[in-house]
Amino acid sequence: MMALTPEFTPGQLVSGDVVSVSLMAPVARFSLRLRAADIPAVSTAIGVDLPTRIGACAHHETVEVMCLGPDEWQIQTDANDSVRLINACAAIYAQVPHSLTDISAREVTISIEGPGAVDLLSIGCPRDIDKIAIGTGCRTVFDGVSTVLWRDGETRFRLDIWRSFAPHVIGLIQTGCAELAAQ
Amino acid sequence: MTHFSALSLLKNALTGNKNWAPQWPDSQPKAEYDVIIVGAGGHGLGAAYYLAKEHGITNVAVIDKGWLGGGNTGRNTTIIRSNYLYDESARLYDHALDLWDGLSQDLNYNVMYSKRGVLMLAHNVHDVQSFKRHIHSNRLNGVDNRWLSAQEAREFCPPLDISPTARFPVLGAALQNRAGTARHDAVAWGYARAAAMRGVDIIQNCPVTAIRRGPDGHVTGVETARGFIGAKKVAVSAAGHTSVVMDTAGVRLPLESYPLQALVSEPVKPVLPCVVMSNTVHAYISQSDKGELVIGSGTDQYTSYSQRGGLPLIEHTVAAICEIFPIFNRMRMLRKWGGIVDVTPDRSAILGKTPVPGLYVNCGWGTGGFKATPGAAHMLAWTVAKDEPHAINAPFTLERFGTGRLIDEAAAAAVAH
Amino acid sequence: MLLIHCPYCAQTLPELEFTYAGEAHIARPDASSPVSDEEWRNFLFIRTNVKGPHYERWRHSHGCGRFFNAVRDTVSDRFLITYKAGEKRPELSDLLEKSK
Amino acid sequence: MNLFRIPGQGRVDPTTPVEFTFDGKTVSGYKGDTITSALLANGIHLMGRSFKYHRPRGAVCAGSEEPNALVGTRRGAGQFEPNTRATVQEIWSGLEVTSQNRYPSLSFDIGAVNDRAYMLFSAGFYYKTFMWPKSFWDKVYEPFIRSAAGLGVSPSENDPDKYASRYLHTDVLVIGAGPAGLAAALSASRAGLRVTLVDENPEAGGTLISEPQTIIDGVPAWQWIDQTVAELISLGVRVMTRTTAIGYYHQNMVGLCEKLTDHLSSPNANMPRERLWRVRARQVILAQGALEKPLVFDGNDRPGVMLAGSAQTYLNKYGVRVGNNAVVVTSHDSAWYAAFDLADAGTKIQAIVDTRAEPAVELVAGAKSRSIRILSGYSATGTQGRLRIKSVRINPVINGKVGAPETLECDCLLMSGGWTPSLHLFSHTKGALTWDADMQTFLPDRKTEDCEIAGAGRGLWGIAAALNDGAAMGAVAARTLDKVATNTVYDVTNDRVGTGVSHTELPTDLDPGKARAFVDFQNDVTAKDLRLAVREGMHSIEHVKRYTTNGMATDQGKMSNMNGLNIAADALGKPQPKVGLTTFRPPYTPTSFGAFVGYHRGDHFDVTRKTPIDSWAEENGAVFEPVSMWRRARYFPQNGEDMDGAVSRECKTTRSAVGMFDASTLGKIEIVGPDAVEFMNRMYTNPWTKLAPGRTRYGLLLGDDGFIRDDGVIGRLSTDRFHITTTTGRAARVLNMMEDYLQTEWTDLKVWLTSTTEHWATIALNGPNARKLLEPFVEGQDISDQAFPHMSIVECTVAGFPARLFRVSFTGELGFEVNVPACHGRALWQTLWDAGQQYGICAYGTETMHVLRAEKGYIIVGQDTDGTVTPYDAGISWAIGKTKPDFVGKRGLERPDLVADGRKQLVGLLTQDGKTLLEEGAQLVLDANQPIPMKMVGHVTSSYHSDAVGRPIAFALLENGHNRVGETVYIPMPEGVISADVTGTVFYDPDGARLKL
Repeated sequence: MMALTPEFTPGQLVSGDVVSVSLMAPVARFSLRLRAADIPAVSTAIGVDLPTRIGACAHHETVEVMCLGPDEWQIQTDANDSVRLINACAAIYAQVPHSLTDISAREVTISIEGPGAVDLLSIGCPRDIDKIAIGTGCRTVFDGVSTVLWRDGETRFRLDIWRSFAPHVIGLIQTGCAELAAQ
Repeated sequence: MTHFSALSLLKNALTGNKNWAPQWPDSQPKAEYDVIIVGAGGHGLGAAYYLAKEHGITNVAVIDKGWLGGGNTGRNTTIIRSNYLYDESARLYDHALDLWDGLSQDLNYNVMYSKRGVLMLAHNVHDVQSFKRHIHSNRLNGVDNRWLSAQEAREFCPPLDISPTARFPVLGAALQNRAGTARHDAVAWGYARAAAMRGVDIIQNCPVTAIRRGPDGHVTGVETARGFIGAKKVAVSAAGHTSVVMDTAGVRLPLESYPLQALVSEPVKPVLPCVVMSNTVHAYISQSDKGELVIGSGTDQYTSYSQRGGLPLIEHTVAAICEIFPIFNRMRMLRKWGGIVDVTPDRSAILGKTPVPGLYVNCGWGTGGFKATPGAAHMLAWTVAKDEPHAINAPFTLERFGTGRLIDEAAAAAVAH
Repeated sequence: MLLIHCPYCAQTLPELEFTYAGEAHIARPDASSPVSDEEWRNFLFIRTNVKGPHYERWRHSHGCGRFFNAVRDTVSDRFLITYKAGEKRPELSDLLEKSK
Repeated sequence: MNLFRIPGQGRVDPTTPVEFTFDGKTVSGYKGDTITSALLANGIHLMGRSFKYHRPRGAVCAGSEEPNALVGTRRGAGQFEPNTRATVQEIWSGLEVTSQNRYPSLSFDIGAVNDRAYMLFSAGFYYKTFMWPKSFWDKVYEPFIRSAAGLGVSPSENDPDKYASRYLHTDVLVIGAGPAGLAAALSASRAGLRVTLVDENPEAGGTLISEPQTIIDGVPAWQWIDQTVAELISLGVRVMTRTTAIGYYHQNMVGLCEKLTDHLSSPNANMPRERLWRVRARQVILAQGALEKPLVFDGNDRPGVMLAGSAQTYLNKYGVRVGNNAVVVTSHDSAWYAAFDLADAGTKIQAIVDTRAEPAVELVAGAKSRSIRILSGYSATGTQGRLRIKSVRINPVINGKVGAPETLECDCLLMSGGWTPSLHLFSHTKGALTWDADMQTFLPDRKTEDCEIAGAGRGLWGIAAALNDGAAMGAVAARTLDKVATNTVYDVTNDRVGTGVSHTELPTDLDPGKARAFVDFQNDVTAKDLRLAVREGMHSIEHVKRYTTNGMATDQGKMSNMNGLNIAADALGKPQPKVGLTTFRPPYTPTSFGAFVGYHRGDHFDVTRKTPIDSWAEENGAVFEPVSMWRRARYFPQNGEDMDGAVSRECKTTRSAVGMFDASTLGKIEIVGPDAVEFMNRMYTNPWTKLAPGRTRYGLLLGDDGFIRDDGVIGRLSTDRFHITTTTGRAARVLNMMEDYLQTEWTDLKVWLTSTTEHWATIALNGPNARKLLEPFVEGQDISDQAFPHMSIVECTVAGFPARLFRVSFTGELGFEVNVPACHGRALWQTLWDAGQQYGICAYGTETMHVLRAEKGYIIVGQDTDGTVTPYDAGISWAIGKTKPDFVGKRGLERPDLVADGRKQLVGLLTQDGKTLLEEGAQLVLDANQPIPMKMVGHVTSSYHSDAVGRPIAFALLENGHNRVGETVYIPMPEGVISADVTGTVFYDPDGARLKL
């Protein structure tokens, strides 16, 4: 167990049998924007079929994609894979105009695991967590802060938080963990 | 009607309070009036009173869809102040303040105008700059308003938390001593009684469904649930519902109606000596003469006439209050309610003539309507009687939204009412 | 707190994810050709402020980020319909028929 | 020693005695007792004083609707709360309880003099007096009125407890765990739905707990409760006790307040005291039962006078007899059963006084079998006893005539005026009510939300009716949610269904004008107050309520509204529905502020955004200031400097050597796409087409009203890619505004916007040494003035980090802004800081930034402009692309008043004595000798001492300012008038030579 550092040093923040929270290592992260008609072309280029249902995710090797909006995807991948991604998109830009923007450093990500995970999220997230299928996610709000929530399992989640909001959100999460432990 | 006094109170007490007369009769509509005022709130009833008292126009009816004083007059947090930035606003609200002082005697009805002072908290450098701008402008306009250091603010209001480590530290405050509160219902009742004494008809539970105009376009009267009522002049003073009524006369307004919530705590012994406002954290609080903490909230984000309002806003408002007054954290909320406020693009009222001859409008007071009551009523009466605005309300035209000559208190200072 | 159906996400979600964006179907006059002061005033400021079904805009700001349109009864605060930006203005009569 | 406790009866735990203090005296009770039940067990009825007349009062009921028995409760430092309902607060060892609104003591209270002068304090008396002499109002009357305010005293210390909140989504929310609620939850959960069942009491059961004789499907009531709750839990139902549904909001959102620790003697420190639940339910079932009505007669408020049903609850739930010697006065059957239970428990029932001429045969039989005297067709007309009832005065009423009085000795009086459905939450939904003439009460009618009302809440009396209706409503909810549900029918024996009649004041032979027949106990509103209000023209129930304060006490009219309505209707000669009921407002019962505050206290009241370099600033002694949600380093004081000292040093160092500034809070937006330049042309006032990749330009953003919204330097990275910067406070609003135009007005444009504010950390280097410092770290770009002139942008590497490098200056010095991914921000800062030492580097904050930019005449949007300033006013009309067909704000700028003369325009000001520093916000006049109100012509927007200029400098918005340069304006301050010369806005290096080093 460790305190959250200003540098967001990865590691476990809360451990317990009810719920554990860890700050995850950084990944390469991009915002991809394009028109519906161009989805196939870009999918081919980056080697992942872009999901079209908002909240749906797709994976291929190190690449992970979530559809955030009708023309918006969040792509994350291994840091050494990002060059390939950038070049692949650059190569087709002339024919298939789109926007690929590096946002790797914009968010930090925490993982939330354990039987108490859903209760923990319910202290700040107004969505019905039960309605978020495993393997999908959504951009939603946590205590007024925009976040991207990934559901990796029944009781496993990831939460992407804009860097400057992270201390607030994570602080609240830690308060919630203490509360859950006390019950 | 009995003149109110300690003596009459005593006399009636000895006779078992059996001989009190109605404070106003439930009037039935006549066929025609010189002036019909739509909306029996403080503004409308007050306008009727001043029409009768100062302009000798007594063939007047005030018509309301519900019970008099049942709109924002009876739903607000009763804050009264006049320390506005722009000359136009300062004059209008300060005129109201002059009338507040002495209103009880004028109406022979104790409206309990309490000059307990309104403290407006500055939480950051921008607030300080903005409040200083207000204070200097007010000083040169002859409007009472002065700067207090955080320490002085705390001395004036002991429960205030001024710890510099607070998320929103108090850097200082603007204080208007003359400002304060009044008993909102009594304002409506006092004006109603005083107007009725001068022959004004007060017609309740009678919704106005349309404004009628003659071939020359001039107003001829209003359609109501009880049929057509003729009038030479019609003044609409229906707050949140004004758009709907004016639309029937073909006048479209730059107005949106938002839900505004307010709440009170359980009553406690006196603890908060003044009114405290913080626009930065959106909290407005005073303690009523009954002991309840009266707390004003912000408006919900969407337009609505539902008078419901959401829980998140209440949560934020109470959090803001407890941020400034941590000792209130274990107090309990007794009651929360919703009103409908009519808001203009520049957060200033529209008070004057309309493109329709014989039709006058008083609206757009947003969250500032109560404090303006005597002033707005006085100016509306003048404008209706003379068919031209008084110098004080002349700037508050409908035209300004076309020319761009706005009176933008909000934009100028980010100061809510 | 309202429940709002986002026509893009095809889900009904809490108001906290959304931002109200004012009356709908007020097109911005093309200022490259002459526009009268009154037209511009109407575009900037004049609103129906209707008591009843109100055509209005929302943004799913903490979700898909899209602006969309809605018809909401301002007396009950109930939504009659939400629809994507650019879709044609649904007839009120049809909506009231459906909501029955 | 619990004299009035019946061993073996009730649900308290006799093996666990609990001691607490009441006004300092130790009182003993058992685990499971409330303050009231424990006091009553010790024979104590006097628990409080009323609001206006300070009359002695005891508990009138046993639930959260209690108006009288309000006390202060204290756990420890900061853990005190006033006005706690003694009837619901459970006791625990060490609880400190104090009575309220009395001085010096509860049994002797000076305030009680008001009670003698009660005729003066009639409804609305204060509106009629305290007006003369006028001057007395402020100094004498008002302070006097205010000092009389309130019941308990406010807490005076900060609250150390924690509060929490959660969102909860459920298929069916059942509110109230009495027979109807339990049955409803059972049907719904058996149908396979997610069900939540809440009740404000510590345990489920509701009425069943007070009706232990009931047999349900062959099982005794208490046992049935236990097995039902067990089944619900096994079915996955979330059963929440000590949880009050406080408000019913839009689309089936219900707020709950769960009390977690107020009943514990030593709660876990991490356990919140209360938790607010925001529940979203697909279906809501309101099973809140009914509330008993008092009877209205002279002296119906003395300690010892209590609702019959509540006395029955004290007996069966707590094993407490509320007295030895009781008289029952009732208009409803239910009180008879209470009398029977008490009689069977050993209380002497002097008489059952029923207002009805012919009570039901089986009741009469029941009374006879217990040899209880029956007085039917009687009225109660008075009571005696100062601190506790001693006797009651009753009279026969024969066809309207009140006969000769008789006095009955007693130590308690049990009354019942019948029952009123609890419709509070239903009325939060604005659901319509309908008047039931037979039952003389309002019942739920048209619904506005997806809810059902079950049991007594819709006027169904008796256990069987409640159970079966609950089961049916649970099934209805289930079917609405497409589940198959069966209608359970319960077999109930020993059910005690009753009927009754409703009254206004009971008839009396005394002068009704003198009767003290209370309707609202806490606010001391009597029947004659209500009639007086009507007499004075208060014809709407809302007027009556507000004029008399009936129903405005902390029970929110639960005790008083129906009696008040009946009396007002009678006075008006109108039927009740024509008079109407006042709306019930949330919360259902008074709810702690803390529960609403939840986590949002202290650091968590609001987000504090920090930059990647914030930690360095903190370690290096920065003084911070809040700017919108961010905290920014304002200045970096060294060895005891004050702000002026630090700012002066930071300014000097930056102008003479080099300064570094954390500009990471600037908003940043990436604009990408083939139509990026067209979008820029439409959005900003400036022309962008000719801006070459690799170059930057100052961008000005207006609203369509023509007023300035935002500005910032914008770089073109490639033909199709722009890097926009915005002001700190407006980043989100600007992006929202751009998305709005893009998504709804210019859908044809192929361009996309991405916020990169938090991706980049931005370090500004300014000063003659800036290049020397930076050069060695830059790879992939020659940053000489020739290769990388002012207003350039390039993507390169700085100190090994991928970077976007701007050549730009907000200080007038040679300047660079290095953007690197936020995760490298602090590392780069440290690198530059270390390397900068040899060049005499300093870190500077926002205050120095303000001074430096002001010396150069650069404006700050939001300080030198407010929402009413145009580019012309601000003197930056050069930023407008005059030839563009359209851009946001173009038409707005042409509106008559925006092109009129006499607008306020931005100018510089120099005080004529060269020493005086103007105050920001100070007002300008042309004639300092004019009387007040003065004609003001503008105000000071920015003002600083400038070492570079050698005197104070200022900006002002001045009427016709641009034409007044060279003239003198005056600033009348309280200390005296200051005169200043109107100048241009550039005070330093006007030809910008220093930028071009």
